Amino acid sequence: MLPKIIKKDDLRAFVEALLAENVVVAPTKKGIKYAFAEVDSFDEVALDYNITMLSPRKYFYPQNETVLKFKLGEKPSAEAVVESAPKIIFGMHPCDVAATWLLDVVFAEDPADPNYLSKRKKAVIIGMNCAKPCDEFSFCKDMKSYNATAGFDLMLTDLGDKYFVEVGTEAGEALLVAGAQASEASADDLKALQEWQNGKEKSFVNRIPYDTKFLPEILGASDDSLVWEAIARKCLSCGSCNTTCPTCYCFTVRDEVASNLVDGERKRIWDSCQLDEFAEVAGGENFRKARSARLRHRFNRKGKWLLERYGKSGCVGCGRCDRNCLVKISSVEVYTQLAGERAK
Amino acid sequence: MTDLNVNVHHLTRVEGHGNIVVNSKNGEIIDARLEIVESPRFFEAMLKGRRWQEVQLITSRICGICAVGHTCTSLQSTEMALGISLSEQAHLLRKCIFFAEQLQSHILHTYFLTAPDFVGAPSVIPLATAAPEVVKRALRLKKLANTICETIAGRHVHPIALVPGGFSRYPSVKELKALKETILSYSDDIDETVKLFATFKVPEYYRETEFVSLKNPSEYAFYEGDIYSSDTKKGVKNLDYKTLIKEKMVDHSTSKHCTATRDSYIAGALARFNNNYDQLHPRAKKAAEALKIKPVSYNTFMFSHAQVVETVHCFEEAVAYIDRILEMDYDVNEQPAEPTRMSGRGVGACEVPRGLLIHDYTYENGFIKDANLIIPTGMNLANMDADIRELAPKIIKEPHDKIELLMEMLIRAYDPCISCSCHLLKVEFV
Amino acid sequence: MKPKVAFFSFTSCEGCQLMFLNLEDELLNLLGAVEIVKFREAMKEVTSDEYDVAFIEGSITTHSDIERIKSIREKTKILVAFGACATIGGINAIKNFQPLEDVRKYVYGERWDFYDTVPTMQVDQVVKVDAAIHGCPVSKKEMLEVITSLLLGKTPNIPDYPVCVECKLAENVCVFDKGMMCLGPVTRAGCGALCPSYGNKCIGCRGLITDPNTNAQKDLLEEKGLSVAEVLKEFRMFDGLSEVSK
Amino acid sequence: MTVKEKNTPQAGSIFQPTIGKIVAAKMLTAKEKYFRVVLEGGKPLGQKPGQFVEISVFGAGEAPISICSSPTQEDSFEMCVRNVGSVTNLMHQMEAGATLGMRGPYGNGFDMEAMKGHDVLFVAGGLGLAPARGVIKYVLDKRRDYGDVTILYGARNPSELLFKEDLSEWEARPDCAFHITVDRPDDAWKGNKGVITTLFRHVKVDPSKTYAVIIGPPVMYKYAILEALSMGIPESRILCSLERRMKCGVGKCGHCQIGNVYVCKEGPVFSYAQIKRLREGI
Ligand SMILES: Cc1cc2nc3c(=O)[nH]c(=O)nc-3n(C[C@H](O)[C@H](O)[C@H](O)COP(=O)(O)OP(=O)(O)OC[C@H]3O[C@@H](n4cnc5c(N)ncnc54)[C@H](O)[C@@H]3O)c2cc1C
Ligand code: SF4
Ligand code: SF4
Ligand code: SF4
Repeated sequence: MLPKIIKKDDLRAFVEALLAENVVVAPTKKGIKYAFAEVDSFDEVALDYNITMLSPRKYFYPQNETVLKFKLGEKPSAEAVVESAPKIIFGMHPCDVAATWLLDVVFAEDPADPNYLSKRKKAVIIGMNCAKPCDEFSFCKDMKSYNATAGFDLMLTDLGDKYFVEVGTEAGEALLVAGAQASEASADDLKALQEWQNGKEKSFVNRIPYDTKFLPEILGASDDSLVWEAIARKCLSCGSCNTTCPTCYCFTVRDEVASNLVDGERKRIWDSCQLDEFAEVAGGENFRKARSARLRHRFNRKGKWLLERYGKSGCVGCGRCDRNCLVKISSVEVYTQLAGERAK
Repeated sequence: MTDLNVNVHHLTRVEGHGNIVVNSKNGEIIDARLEIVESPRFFEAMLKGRRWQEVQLITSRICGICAVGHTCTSLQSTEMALGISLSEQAHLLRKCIFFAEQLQSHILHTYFLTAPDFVGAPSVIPLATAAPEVVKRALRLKKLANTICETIAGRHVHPIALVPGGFSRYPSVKELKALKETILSYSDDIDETVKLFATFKVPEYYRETEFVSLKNPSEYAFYEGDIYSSDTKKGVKNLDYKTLIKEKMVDHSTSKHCTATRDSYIAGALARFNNNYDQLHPRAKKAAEALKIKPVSYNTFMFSHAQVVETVHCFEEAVAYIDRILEMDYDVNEQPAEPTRMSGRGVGACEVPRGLLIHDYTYENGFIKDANLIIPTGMNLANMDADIRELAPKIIKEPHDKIELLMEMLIRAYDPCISCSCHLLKVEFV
Repeated sequence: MKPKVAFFSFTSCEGCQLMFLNLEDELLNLLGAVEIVKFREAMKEVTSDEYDVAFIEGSITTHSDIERIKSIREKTKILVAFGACATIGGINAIKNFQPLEDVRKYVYGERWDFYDTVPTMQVDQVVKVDAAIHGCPVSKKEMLEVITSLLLGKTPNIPDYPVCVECKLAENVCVFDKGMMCLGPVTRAGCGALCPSYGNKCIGCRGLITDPNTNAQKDLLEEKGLSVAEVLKEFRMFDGLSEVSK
Repeated sequence: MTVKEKNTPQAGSIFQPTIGKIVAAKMLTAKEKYFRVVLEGGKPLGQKPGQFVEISVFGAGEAPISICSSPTQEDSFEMCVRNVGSVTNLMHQMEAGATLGMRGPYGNGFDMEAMKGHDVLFVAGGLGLAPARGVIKYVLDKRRDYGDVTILYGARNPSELLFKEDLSEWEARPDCAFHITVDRPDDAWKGNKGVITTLFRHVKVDPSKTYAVIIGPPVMYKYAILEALSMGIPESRILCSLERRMKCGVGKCGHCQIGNVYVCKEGPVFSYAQIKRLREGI
């Protein structure tokens, strides 16, 4: 599908046209940070946001989702709940697009999970390319997710007085046709995009001192590394690294019963492998009681296992884990140290 | 004539622990008093050495029913001591949440704690089946009050967003608009409440006494004003509260008694009603008419009727204040104002549901050096004792259980919150 | 037969009992499912002196408290510690860090010995506790979870992970990012991270999780500028009885 | 312009349980209870030996429970449940006639085809007998398909022995060898005493054609596998069934992950050759 151009001044009209008939979520200012939220007007959209606290995964895989409704009593009954509603997600950065792509694969693996997929399939993703890294925590260049190649319906790049629009799907194209004063991109526009891209390559730097394609190998050889013990002493096991990660998908399940003692709901709620109970089984056996084992699990999952299993990296380098870690445990440092140890 | 020993041990349907004792011999009352047996809590000692940002977190825990009142009074004291001045929006929101707390507490007291006495039920629980629509209405109104508190400060019991200098989070304009609509939708329940209490027969009783409350020239005072006595017809400033209010220890109580101009005084809804009647919202004045309560009312049993009048007033004022906030230049991202000094003394004085509350702090380098708290129930204790002594001889010929009931009703009327009165302060023996 | 439920209040602000009455939407259902036999703050009648479940609010702070809680334990099948005062001592334990005689003298002056007091204890330091509802005040949701669980005969689902988990799920701005301190990383969740959601710090009112990294937390607070004494004071606001406050 | 609804995935939530009815329930020991369950319409469960189901007790949650009957028994399936927490406690309060929710069968189960023609050595410790029983019953029902069958079973003390009728039957059968031990015998106990590895000395196997099936508490694996290895049984024919925390049973919740495998999907049955590669396997 051919790329298009939207003039800067027309973006407002485009978003307002989307707003007129759709639920639109977009980055908004929340205190001193940003969060994706449903917006009512273009003015609420924080176009120049760097990164949101949570990724938009919360729209496909909510923090706390009812998956079953049941009734107690003589003859208990239960019916699964699969809810979804169409949505436009505006302004997603390439790293979050990449993360969503991984989740798509995970939840589609047999048996497919309609709770995720139905919401995902009803969403249109309008991406927003970024010209510079969010902040000092980003390592998306290392994880090769700073450019989105697929996984979006539209992807906007800010070329100064206009947006270059890559069209990823027909659904995306349909929106453009109906709502925007979009024109065909010219050869000049393509050149401008190329220049913009060259600039972007320069402003993003690698922070990990080796190609991350070696990461699985390095992690595979690091089971007994002292790094795990060292970071374990600092780790609060607060789970913030997981709960803010755009690719984490572990959940726990809880039943809740209403005060009439008849109606109830089964909820799935985001969980974290850094929490004490995560791997505990009956009889008190805990397969990852030690914080070091929990951390090793997390880093392996992000850097090795998900890639091996799903063919997509479990880490997109958005830096949310490092940014939210109160005790400054840093993925970049861990990956660097592990390789350094091996070099010795 | 038989000797009488009424001993209501652990008075029910009041907050906290108290006993009523009435003993007579040969038809003569030899002893009549209210004993406070609540465990002492030592709040003043706990406050010593605490940092200015966390003082209100501790004082809120003096009383769950008046948590908003304690928090705000505490903040007033801290803010005065450290020279922090509130923005207008913070000021208006503080006042607004005060209305919600009065509403919450008055609904609880009138419907759950005193109404059962008027209809001859032991508690609200049998009423849930006997008069479900009344109980449901009470629950609805209580929930309304909680909703207001939740929107403004996170919750009612130990509010969160109330911090020195303003709010740690302001409700959004959207939330405020929705809140106003919610409040307005309960208007009928307010009318029904007035109608219900107008049907209750209040015992005849008269004993002249003094009424102490805040008084403010521009409004029916809850959040701020001078400390006013109906005897002197004068108000004193917060910092001078000791020129009006004296405290003393008594043997039968773990809580101190207060006096002002005479031996005892009344604080609370009845005092506010008597002192500030003119400033009530017109709808509240109409309610007073329906409830047959007029200033100055010397009938202690009328407390709950004064509370119903205030309920109407607070309902109307809450809406009016939200309107005022919505009309002004409102900034949801406003940050709390900062202290301008780190040492000093401040006295907060507010009308919490049960009456005048005073927090008196001295700060040194941002930490509390000295703290003094005077709690409304403590203020009413002397008057309760006086009322017991006044009423006992008049009803001595009644059957034992009637005496017990009337005595309990008398004390319950004050809506005593004994747990919070039992902190006690440094005693100055005069 | 409906289970007989009783409420008792010890040294506390009675806010937790009020939270029970604040279950406006659920109260009538609950009153239909249980028989409340004793609730001094709300009712005069006492219909039974044996209970299936006794909710205990407040800390144990006097000699007579100790006797009373023991006698309640004898009369009830299940005893639930209800709120921070009961589960961890809460605010009431602040006084334990000053000599009790000083505390009494400061507050009561010459008449100090008139007032009985013992160092504040949480309920399970005196009698066996079967279930705990955490928080100052308790959260409605958790109160319902415990009550419905007791009625259904199952173990209530009480989180044993830090407040940060719920705080992140709520997508709050971390108060550390605003230059404040927070006890969320070591405090038991279940409140929905209410305080950070309203812009304030977690003050630790729900007690510590089972396996907190308190050393890391102390280091963190010190690094943010608190002195060792102030770090301790943070923990002593609610968790005065725990190891970390020593 | 409204977003066109794109195709919705086929309905069929992974969380939808079917309803089963308990037709028999009895206590086996003080902590373990036996259940026989019939599905709605009497449908067979269609499981493979070694698979498990997610049992729902609405209001309490779900728990993965091994199927302890053989698929050759088609009208119903059986479970043996230890009372350890919410779900299992409420299950213990259920009697015949009660209904519960069920999802599954899940997991890979044992590859009974591959095992055909081989000798089988069963090593079951404690509650591990529950999953093992389904396999043992299957092998004994298809006795001619398999070679020599040896069963080793260990429990902590005599009062914790499960399925006593089955034990006597296996003991009596001429076509299988059966050895039993308890760690802490009581006065009436006449058999072997000591941990399960002490039974290995009674056993002779031909390692070239033997499968070892090992199921027990986490501590048992290490030692039992060592014994099997020292007998010369190849790593790929030492099969274990692992227990992990599970919240979904279908490879989504992440709890049972070891390395890049999900125990609920690729397991719970693994050969030692596979486990060896997974650091946290045993
Ligand atoms: C594949 C598999 C097969 C199993 N087969 C059987 C069986 O045949 N019979 C039997 O009695 N038990 C079996 N279990 C163990 C059983 O699943 C747990 O005992 C049960 O889930 C505990 O649930 P609960 O609600 O009763 O306990 P909870 O109240 O949830 O917790 C009690 C204890 O169980 C642990 N636990 C909680 N959830 C799980 C879980 N999903 N998996 C494992 N441990 C958990 C907790 O850490 C805690 O220590 C099996 C487990 C697995 C993974
Ligand atoms: S965010 Fe940091 S402290 Fe928290 S669990 Fe992750 S690594 Fe540990
Ligand atoms: S835990 Fe908190 S809210 Fe509950 S009674 Fe104690 S001080 Fe009051
Ligand atoms: S605000 Fe407190 S509870 Fe929330 S994430 Fe930060 S440290 Fe954790």
